[in-house]
Amino acid sequence: MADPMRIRANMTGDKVEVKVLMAHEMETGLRRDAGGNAIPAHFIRNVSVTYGGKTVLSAQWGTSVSRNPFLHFRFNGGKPGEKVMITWLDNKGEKRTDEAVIAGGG
Amino acid sequence: MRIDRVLAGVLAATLPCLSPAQQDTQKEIERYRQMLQESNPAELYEARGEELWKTRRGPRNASLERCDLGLGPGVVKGAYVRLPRYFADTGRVQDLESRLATCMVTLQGFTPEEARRKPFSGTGAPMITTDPFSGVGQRSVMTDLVAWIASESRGMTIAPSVSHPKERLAYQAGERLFYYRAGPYDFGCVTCHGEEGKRIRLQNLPKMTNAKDAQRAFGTWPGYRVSEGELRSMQWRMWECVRQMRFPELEFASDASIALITYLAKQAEGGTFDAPAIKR
Amino acid sequence: MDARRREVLKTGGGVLALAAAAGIIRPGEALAQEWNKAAFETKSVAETVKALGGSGSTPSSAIEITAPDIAENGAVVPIAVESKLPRTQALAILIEKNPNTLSADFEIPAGTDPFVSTRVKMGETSNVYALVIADGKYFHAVKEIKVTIGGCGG
Amino acid sequence: MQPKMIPALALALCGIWVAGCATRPSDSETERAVAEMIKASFKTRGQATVARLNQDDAQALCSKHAGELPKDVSDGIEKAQQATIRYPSSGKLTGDWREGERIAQSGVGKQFTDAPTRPAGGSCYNCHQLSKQELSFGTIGPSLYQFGKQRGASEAIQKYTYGKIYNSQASTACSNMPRFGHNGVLTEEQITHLVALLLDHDSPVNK
Repeated sequence: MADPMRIRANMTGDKVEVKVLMAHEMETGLRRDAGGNAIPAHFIRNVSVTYGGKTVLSAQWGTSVSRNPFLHFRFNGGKPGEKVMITWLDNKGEKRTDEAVIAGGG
Repeated sequence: MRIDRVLAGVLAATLPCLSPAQQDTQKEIERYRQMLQESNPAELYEARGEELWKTRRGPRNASLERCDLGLGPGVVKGAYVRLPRYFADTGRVQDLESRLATCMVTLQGFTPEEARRKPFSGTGAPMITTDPFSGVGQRSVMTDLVAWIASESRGMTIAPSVSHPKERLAYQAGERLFYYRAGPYDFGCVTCHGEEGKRIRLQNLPKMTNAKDAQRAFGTWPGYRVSEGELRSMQWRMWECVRQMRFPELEFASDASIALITYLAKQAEGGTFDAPAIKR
Repeated sequence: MDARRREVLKTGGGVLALAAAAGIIRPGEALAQEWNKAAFETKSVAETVKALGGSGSTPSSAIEITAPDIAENGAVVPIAVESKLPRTQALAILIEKNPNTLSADFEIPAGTDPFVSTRVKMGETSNVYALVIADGKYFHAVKEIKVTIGGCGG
Repeated sequence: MQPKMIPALALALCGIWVAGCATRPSDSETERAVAEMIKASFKTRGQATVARLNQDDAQALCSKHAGELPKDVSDGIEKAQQATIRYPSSGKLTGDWREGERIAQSGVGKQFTDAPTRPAGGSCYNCHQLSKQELSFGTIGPSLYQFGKQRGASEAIQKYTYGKIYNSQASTACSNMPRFGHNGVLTEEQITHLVALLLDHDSPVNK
């Protein structure tokens, strides 16, 4: 099973600042192993972030997003103590959903 | 943008020593390294390692929570910066990785071979996918544990133990090995790490006999290497340097590897530990 | 993941991608699993713009790309894109010389800042494009990022 | 380590290990431990055999005198290494700079992860600046930019350059630079291409 994401969601002013790290190979499909065999592509294709049941970001990715992907964005209207939920889905159908509580900012 | 750069080049040309192109390159590489600091995937490994420490594994279905890393059974906080050290139960000087292998044997019931089978995680670099211990995308329990245990010494002072005669012997042997030149390229550790302010390509090389350099180097391993998309341990660092020195393979947790690490830890004494870091 | 969704994905590629390519739909919550296969297989900036539903794009100084001029390693190149264009709906990162041009495509719903920061792989020195869809129109900014050779035994 | 630092360091260590100075391992004890480690801690893998750890005279002397090379030892090494240089039987010392640039860029060769059949590179950019275009160069060795422009390409210079690449220690005992020809890393022909890269008027090194 896929590993949990590391999510940081913090209020900065009236915005929620979200930083997330995902554990994923992001294998391009273009590399070969030591035996010369192609290593099959394995990568996250979809990411969606929801808050209060509403999508605040959705992304489609190709194979050139770096291994163990990092994503940083901001949205308005979030409140400390509420949850941000993030889901990724890869090309092999593996899926992972994690959530984080929004921390109050200074 | 081109024109700006040319202009900047003309201005920089009035400065001595470094050519403008060199100055720009160094400055931008520094900026790149700064940008990487924003987020370090080592966290993902640390989280797994913390779980694995508590996970019952092996023939004895036991966790590592009673493992003695030198500060008493189960003490993880601050353990990394006091290693390598002499352990009476094994009669050996051990670094973190060889010690974890010991605990996997004594507590979890693995054979010594099993405990050392896959010390490094699968590599993102096709160049070295031939590593027999791992394959692409494979994980290493050892590496994950190392990530977490090292992170539990973050901010602490590097203070390896050097009071036992065997610790001193390891230090002195490590120093000799550091200067040992051999192989088809005549390399030794000292070839790349004996002078101040040098680089391979654009990668800065620490001079290991210079305390500040050694502190920075030792204090930032283990590290997440973006070039390979993997977390790398100090044992791996030794293994990989030795491979590039064109030597035969340095065995994981071998006495030579531990002697070298002991030497480096002692050179870095007094530095602040800040790992797992993120690196090229 | 369950078999039903896998089935949806398998068949979904074509129709949804076509619809998206034609600019008929923009994926919202209901279509969160859509993946525009055609766009991710493009080999040039012009093709990518087309596959994302545009007929071309206009350079804009209201788009800012924050990235290093020189990357020490191509496996991880930090790139942030910010759009100051009103009604920004989507941001995409394109790497001209990669085997496939399109790297990532972000939908920006109302209420979300038109800003994303991520890390991409670059096979070699290349122009990087930030493509922005704002108020239904296509704009871009471009920046060259040099990728350097590193290491010792390579 | 600098030569003068060794006694100072020993004193410093004694200072730290106050109680322990008497029980510090002796040199011979350390030597035995190192010999044991060289034997037990490495294993043959692919082309990188354990035999590679056996030092030749130059390697042994350079390891022993690291940082404090006495003049007689240095002279002895240079004389012995000079005698190893073999110039190409064809008499042609310079080849194609384009090939040379490719060889200079490549850092592969002789690692246990390299295919033994694949020719080794010269790793030149790892340590030297050569052309102006390549920003990613090392600084362990001196910049060789405009090497030929400054020296010309007379036969004497060609011979010197070839010899330097073939066996760097013929002129600088214990140089950090591998003895590419002597140790069989690069072929005669590869070395002539590198000579061309350094000396050819059209080479990017001399632009």
